[in-house]
Amino acid sequence: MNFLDKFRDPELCRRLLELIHKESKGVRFMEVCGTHTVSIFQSGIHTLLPDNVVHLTGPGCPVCVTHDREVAAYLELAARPGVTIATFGDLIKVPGPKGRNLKTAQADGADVRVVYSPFDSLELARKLPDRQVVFLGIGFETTAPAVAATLKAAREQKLANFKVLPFHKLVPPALRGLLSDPEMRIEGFILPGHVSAVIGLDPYKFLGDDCGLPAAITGFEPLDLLQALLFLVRQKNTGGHEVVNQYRRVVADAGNPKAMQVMYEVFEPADALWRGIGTIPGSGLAIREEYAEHDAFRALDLTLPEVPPLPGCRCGEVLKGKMRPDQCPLFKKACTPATPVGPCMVSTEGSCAAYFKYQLDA
Amino acid sequence: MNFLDKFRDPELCRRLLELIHKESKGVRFMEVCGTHTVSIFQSGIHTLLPDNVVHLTGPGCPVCVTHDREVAAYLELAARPGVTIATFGDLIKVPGPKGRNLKTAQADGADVRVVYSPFDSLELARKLPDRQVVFLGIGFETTAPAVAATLKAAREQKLANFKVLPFHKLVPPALRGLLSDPEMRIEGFILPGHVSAVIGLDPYKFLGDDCGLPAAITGFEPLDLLQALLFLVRQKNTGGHEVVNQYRRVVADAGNPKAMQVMYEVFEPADALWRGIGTIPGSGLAIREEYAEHDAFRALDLTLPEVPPLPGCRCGEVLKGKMRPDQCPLFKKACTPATPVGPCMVSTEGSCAAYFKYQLDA
Amino acid sequence: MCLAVPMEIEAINESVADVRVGEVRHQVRLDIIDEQPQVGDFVIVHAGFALRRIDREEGLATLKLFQEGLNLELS
Amino acid sequence: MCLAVPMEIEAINESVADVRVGEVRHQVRLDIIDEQPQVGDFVIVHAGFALRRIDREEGLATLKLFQEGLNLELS
Amino acid sequence: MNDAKVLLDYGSGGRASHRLIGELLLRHFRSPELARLNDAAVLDLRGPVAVSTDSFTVDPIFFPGGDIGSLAVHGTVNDVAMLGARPLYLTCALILEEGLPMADLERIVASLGQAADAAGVAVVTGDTKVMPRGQADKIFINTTGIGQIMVATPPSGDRARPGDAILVSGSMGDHGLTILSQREGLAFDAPVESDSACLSHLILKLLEALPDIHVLRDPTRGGLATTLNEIAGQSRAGCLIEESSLPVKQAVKAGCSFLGLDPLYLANEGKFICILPEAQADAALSILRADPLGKDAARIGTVTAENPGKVVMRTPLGGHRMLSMLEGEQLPRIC
Amino acid sequence: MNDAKVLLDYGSGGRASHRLIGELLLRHFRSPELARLNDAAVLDLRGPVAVSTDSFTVDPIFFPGGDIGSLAVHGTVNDVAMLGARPLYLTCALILEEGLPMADLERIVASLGQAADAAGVAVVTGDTKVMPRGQADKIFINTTGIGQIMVATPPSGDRARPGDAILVSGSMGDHGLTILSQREGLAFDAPVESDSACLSHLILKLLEALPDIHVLRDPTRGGLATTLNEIAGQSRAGCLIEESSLPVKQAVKAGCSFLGLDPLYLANEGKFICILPEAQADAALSILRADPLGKDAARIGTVTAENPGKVVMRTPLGGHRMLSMLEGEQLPRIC
Ligand code: SF4
Ligand code: SF4
Ligand SMILES: [Mg+2]
Ligand SMILES: [Mg+2]
Ligand SMILES: [Mg+2]
Ligand SMILES: [Mg+2]
Ligand SMILES: [Mg+2]
Ligand SMILES: [Mg+2]
Ligand SMILES: [Mg+2]
Ligand SMILES: [Mg+2]
Ligand SMILES: [Mg+2]
Ligand SMILES: [Mg+2]
Repeated sequence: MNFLDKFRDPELCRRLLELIHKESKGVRFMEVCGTHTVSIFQSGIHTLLPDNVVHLTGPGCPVCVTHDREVAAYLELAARPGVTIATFGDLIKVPGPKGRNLKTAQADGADVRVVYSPFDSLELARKLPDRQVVFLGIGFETTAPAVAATLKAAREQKLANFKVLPFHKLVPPALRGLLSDPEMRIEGFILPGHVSAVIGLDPYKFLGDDCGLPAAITGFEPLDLLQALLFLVRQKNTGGHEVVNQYRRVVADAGNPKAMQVMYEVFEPADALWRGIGTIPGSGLAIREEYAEHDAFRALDLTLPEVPPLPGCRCGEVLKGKMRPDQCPLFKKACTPATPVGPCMVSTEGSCAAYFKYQLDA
Repeated sequence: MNFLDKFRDPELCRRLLELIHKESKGVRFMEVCGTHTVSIFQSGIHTLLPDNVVHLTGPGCPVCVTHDREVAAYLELAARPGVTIATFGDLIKVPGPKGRNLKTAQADGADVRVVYSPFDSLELARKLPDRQVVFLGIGFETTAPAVAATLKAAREQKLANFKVLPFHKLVPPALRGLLSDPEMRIEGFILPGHVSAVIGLDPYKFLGDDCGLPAAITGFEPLDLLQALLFLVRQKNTGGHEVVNQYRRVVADAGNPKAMQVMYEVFEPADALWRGIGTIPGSGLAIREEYAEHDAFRALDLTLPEVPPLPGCRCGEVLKGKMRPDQCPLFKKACTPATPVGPCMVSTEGSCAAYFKYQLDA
Repeated sequence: MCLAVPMEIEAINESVADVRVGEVRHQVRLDIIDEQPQVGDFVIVHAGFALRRIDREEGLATLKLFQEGLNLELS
Repeated sequence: MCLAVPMEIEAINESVADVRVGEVRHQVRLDIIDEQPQVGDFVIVHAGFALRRIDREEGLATLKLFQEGLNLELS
Repeated sequence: MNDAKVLLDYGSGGRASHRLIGELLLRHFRSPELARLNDAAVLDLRGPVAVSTDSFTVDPIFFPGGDIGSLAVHGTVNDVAMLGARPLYLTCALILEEGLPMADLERIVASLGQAADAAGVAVVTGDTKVMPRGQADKIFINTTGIGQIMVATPPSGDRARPGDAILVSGSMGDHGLTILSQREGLAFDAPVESDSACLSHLILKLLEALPDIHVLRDPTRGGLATTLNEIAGQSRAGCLIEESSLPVKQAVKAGCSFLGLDPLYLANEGKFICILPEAQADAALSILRADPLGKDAARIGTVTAENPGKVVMRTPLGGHRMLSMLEGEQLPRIC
Repeated sequence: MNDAKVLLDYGSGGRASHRLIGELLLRHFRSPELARLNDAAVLDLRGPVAVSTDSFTVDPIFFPGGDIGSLAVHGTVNDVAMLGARPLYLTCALILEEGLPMADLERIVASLGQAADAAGVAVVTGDTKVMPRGQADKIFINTTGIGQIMVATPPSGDRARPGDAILVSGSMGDHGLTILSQREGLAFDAPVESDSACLSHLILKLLEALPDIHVLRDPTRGGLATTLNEIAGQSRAGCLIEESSLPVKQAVKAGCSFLGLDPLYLANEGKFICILPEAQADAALSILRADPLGKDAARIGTVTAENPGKVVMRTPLGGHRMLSMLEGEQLPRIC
């Protein structure tokens, strides 16, 4: 698929960068999605932008936004005899209270299995009929339909020992939440490409219409990102507030109705806790009554434990774009990828981890 | 307890050996008990006797007399998922059909635990409530009461997952069986000291009364053995057929009525299979109806599998005293402790193993 | 947020497709894709599920915008 | 056949006795012994059970038979 | 050996242990010193010597391109060679799990013996332990390698100097991705095999022509990124790497793409990093490329005075980022 | 180290591995060569060298008289010394089970470091792997020891000659019985501890005075009986042992009596067999007995031309029996 490689073409990128340098009169943009964060750091785009293009990383890493109370909940499950935890690799080192995580749980005897796909955990449930296999349902609208399809299959196959712990989060309500903060100083958004592949363009219309902010649904190659940045620069220059779809090869303006339908067949909207932000109404997904026997909360009699707040962590401000990671007093001191204080330091995609890992002068 | 050391006094032994050398006109004796076999070989008495005192080893090793069908039965149990085998170390290498034993079963995934006391296997049953813990009940009248006491405790403690596989054997019926063989050429018996501690002197009276053979219940120290041998030499010389108790410090003529009572409270006499000999009526112990739920046969739906006979093994003749181990054509060739063909090669006490292990010119 | 990669469909068996990226082959579920893909199509794959068919025409069109004098008006 | 060793009773708690051989200490069950032993008694132990109390007088008598001129007539 | 599976007795020190040594190990490790069966081996060594030890616990024990037996030779022999030494002797200590099929053990031991022969090293002493089922995983192999150092100043991780050229002998991540592709629950089909190979002859060829090589190191566990960070730290210098010059096979890139992994953190078992004065870089590259094991050799960067202790990557766009050391192992991820 | 338990990451080769090395291992193994953190260590050795390897998997890892850390030093250093060599260097490869308490690891590593110091050996290179829970048992340690041979003709198992005296440096079975007494489900109380000790200084003292010692060997796994059988086999000679002269502690005898075990098949970790010309036996015994580690040394027998390959025991009654090699390990028995 040669035409996809073109989106990495250094020559095209160079010419786009030239235009950005020539035209930018200053813009503060935020990329919502952690995969964009990593793309920007890995390609080194952040070191090639003019100083007046300020880059902020938003709440778009499902790991970073998983609340300590949610971590405490699955660590409690992991410690129960007879429970096997199935999870994406991303969650393995996320710290809960007292720095404990799935690694330390495993060292204490918990059975934790990393899976590539939620569907793989059904196989696990079949192979371990005497155990409760709990899949940790994290991720945004991109991931939730896959987990929903897995739950449907579990019900069809009568895999009663398969459970999901539903910690999915929804992006548009979170953006609304962020923008309700009066201190917010963002001037444009790079919108998540793959979330949008599911939900489409409509849910972001409020950014332009209500908040007067320009935004672009963007792909993950350097060319995609630079194209979107030039768009934001020009919008800022002209005072525009268009919301556009740059990633047309993957994202239909209408999204993916089938995925939405599967997702809402199994889940229903609910309030959700975001790490560093708090509760955002309607920003999560609960398991519907019909699937209650696969809901780890109901079937395993689990509630979210109360936990003390993480001392000194400024993740909330980082996620809201109010603070750069290296401005946090704990950054690189108490807080490192080995001893993460906040969730932003944990995932490869976390804003603080990306700064730590890729930023030369941080 | 210094006075017990006296029973090893080399000077006393030397004087007894002198008398045996002086008085013996030839006698063929058999020690029934494997522990006597080992004592004789370990102390080197067999190399110090006059040539006309011929030493034969009888069926007195519980391992050696465990039939291949019995071995096949517990190997079948060991291979069942959810079964833990608890056993004395003695049985670990006893070969069943195709040379398979508890070691190879373990290598194939069976859970096999060596215990020092049958009572220890109750602890095992408590610690493994989801498993069936099967104790392999081998041994003669010395061991059967201990296993019976363990079964009583299991019933009292309601340890439903504890089972016994009853392969105990009784000595007097076996001696009767041996003596019924017209080719039998034994002229006197060294009778087992610790079996006798339970059953006493009476059950052996038939040896003198019915068969005209002298016999001595004997201890396990060199002095005990030499004293008994001198007695047999003198009996032979005088045509006597007394049956005496040399081991009075441990054996009461009446035996141990308490042990007998516990044994028969739990077990009842039954026919038993003896390796190399076949079925001997009334020579075994079955678990009584009241303890059926702890009987591995009844509770785990087990029967003795049919097995092909061991090709070429002359154990039967060795056990009957008709053949010395080194007269078996397989001895030290196909049959070694590493690749035992017959049971006599397995236990440290087996006649063939003792010859292999201790006999310099064998 | 959502790592997803383009993979080419090589075969389809009910809800499962054989896909490849370069010479690496794997399986993906088709439960949530909105348009049934055909062999030879590229799909974007996330967590073992095909999320969407990749629209080659749209991709080429996006690229053409650059190549024709970097006219970067989007949509 | 039946390996059994003499051990000295050091303490008794219902059906269990603390025993020693040399300086090695262990526990044995008293379920099948016919005479309740006392602290200081020696018992013969098989498979974790005390089988019989050892009769010191009988033992000494047996030895005496030897020492008095090896008069070996038994009982 | 009669038994179909490894029994606990094989580790007892008794007859069964001796049979294992006599009937299996001595047959495949044809070494007169080993056959003397003493507590220790007597070796004749003169002058400075390089010694390295590693335990191999790879799972699966058989994989495309090799097995734990040959790997246990290559891994240790390579470490010895990295100090500019000719590997001569190997010790071999096996830890076996009860129940390991004898056929697997024999296959591994034969492979180890062949790899040792091919590498020109003699297995001179050994040890075998057998663990009860569930207390070890199939087989672990420890090898310790001993070699004679062939250059006056051995290459060392602390000798990278600003201005030095950084080369790699071939493509990155082949071994790591191969092992991942075999993992239960992750298995995917990729035309890639472990690069497990003995590098000592190539190292010696290189050192004969260019005795002033500053650093040689094989980027095994932790991959290129970790090893470069180690060198940067030991030498208190920076490494500037040109991303576009890194040799990575298409299949490795592809496999990494959908698991969210970076090939620069994947293990290699038949590749090395060579850091040497700039002026000798081209000569080194031609020697490397003339050898089948070095045919994909490339110059990937330069040692710098800036950013001491750090590894900086220049991206194809001309941007820069740090290539830092990971906390632990990479895990498949979805975000 | 912050963590209370060993995590898988410690074996990843990444930051966590480096922390383990820097914060724990280098602290306890104070060796400049190890601290260079190269692939291999550079050692300066001249002339013939003795090398031995062993993996230590003892369970329990802490026992009366020692632990797996000190044992891993003593076991290997002793094997090196048995060839008439002065042990100088040690490699150390750890295999850890995920979840091992860090406090246990630190205690073991400290003990290993102290034992190495006391033995005069430097830990020059190492390796650490971490296995998922249930794929290893707590900790396995491989050590490889290297020493300089101090005599013209090193002692060897094939040099026993008819007429030679057979000595042992002390009581038999202490280590084996101690380990047995700690076994779950078997535990008994015995005033006995492992004899685990470094024997090299005593060996060197002996060799200085009596350089023509024919055989030195430590009767570890399999015990005295197995080791004597090995020597008889290698030397094609017989061994005649006087049962009454064998030093065995009362507590070891007593513990063996009720389990049905023979102390001559139990492991020793601080004793050796010394076979030398009859004329030198008394001199050797006085040197041995003058040292605390040899205070119970005894002459136990003679090498014979008869019964080649066999070990024959003369019993206190004057009878004879063979002392043969067991098939596997001894098990507690009731008959
Ligand atoms: S550096 Fe650490 S403590 Fe500070 S905001 Fe980031 S994650 Fe929180
Ligand atoms: S030597 Fe072996 S085959 Fe012959 S009788 Fe004895 S056990 Fe049976
Ligand atoms: Mg040794
Ligand atoms: Mg190494
Ligand atoms: Mg290596
Ligand atoms: Mg060894
Ligand atoms: Mg395993
Ligand atoms: Mg290396
Ligand atoms: Mg060794
Ligand atoms: Mg050793
Ligand atoms: Mg290593
Ligand atoms: Mg364990």
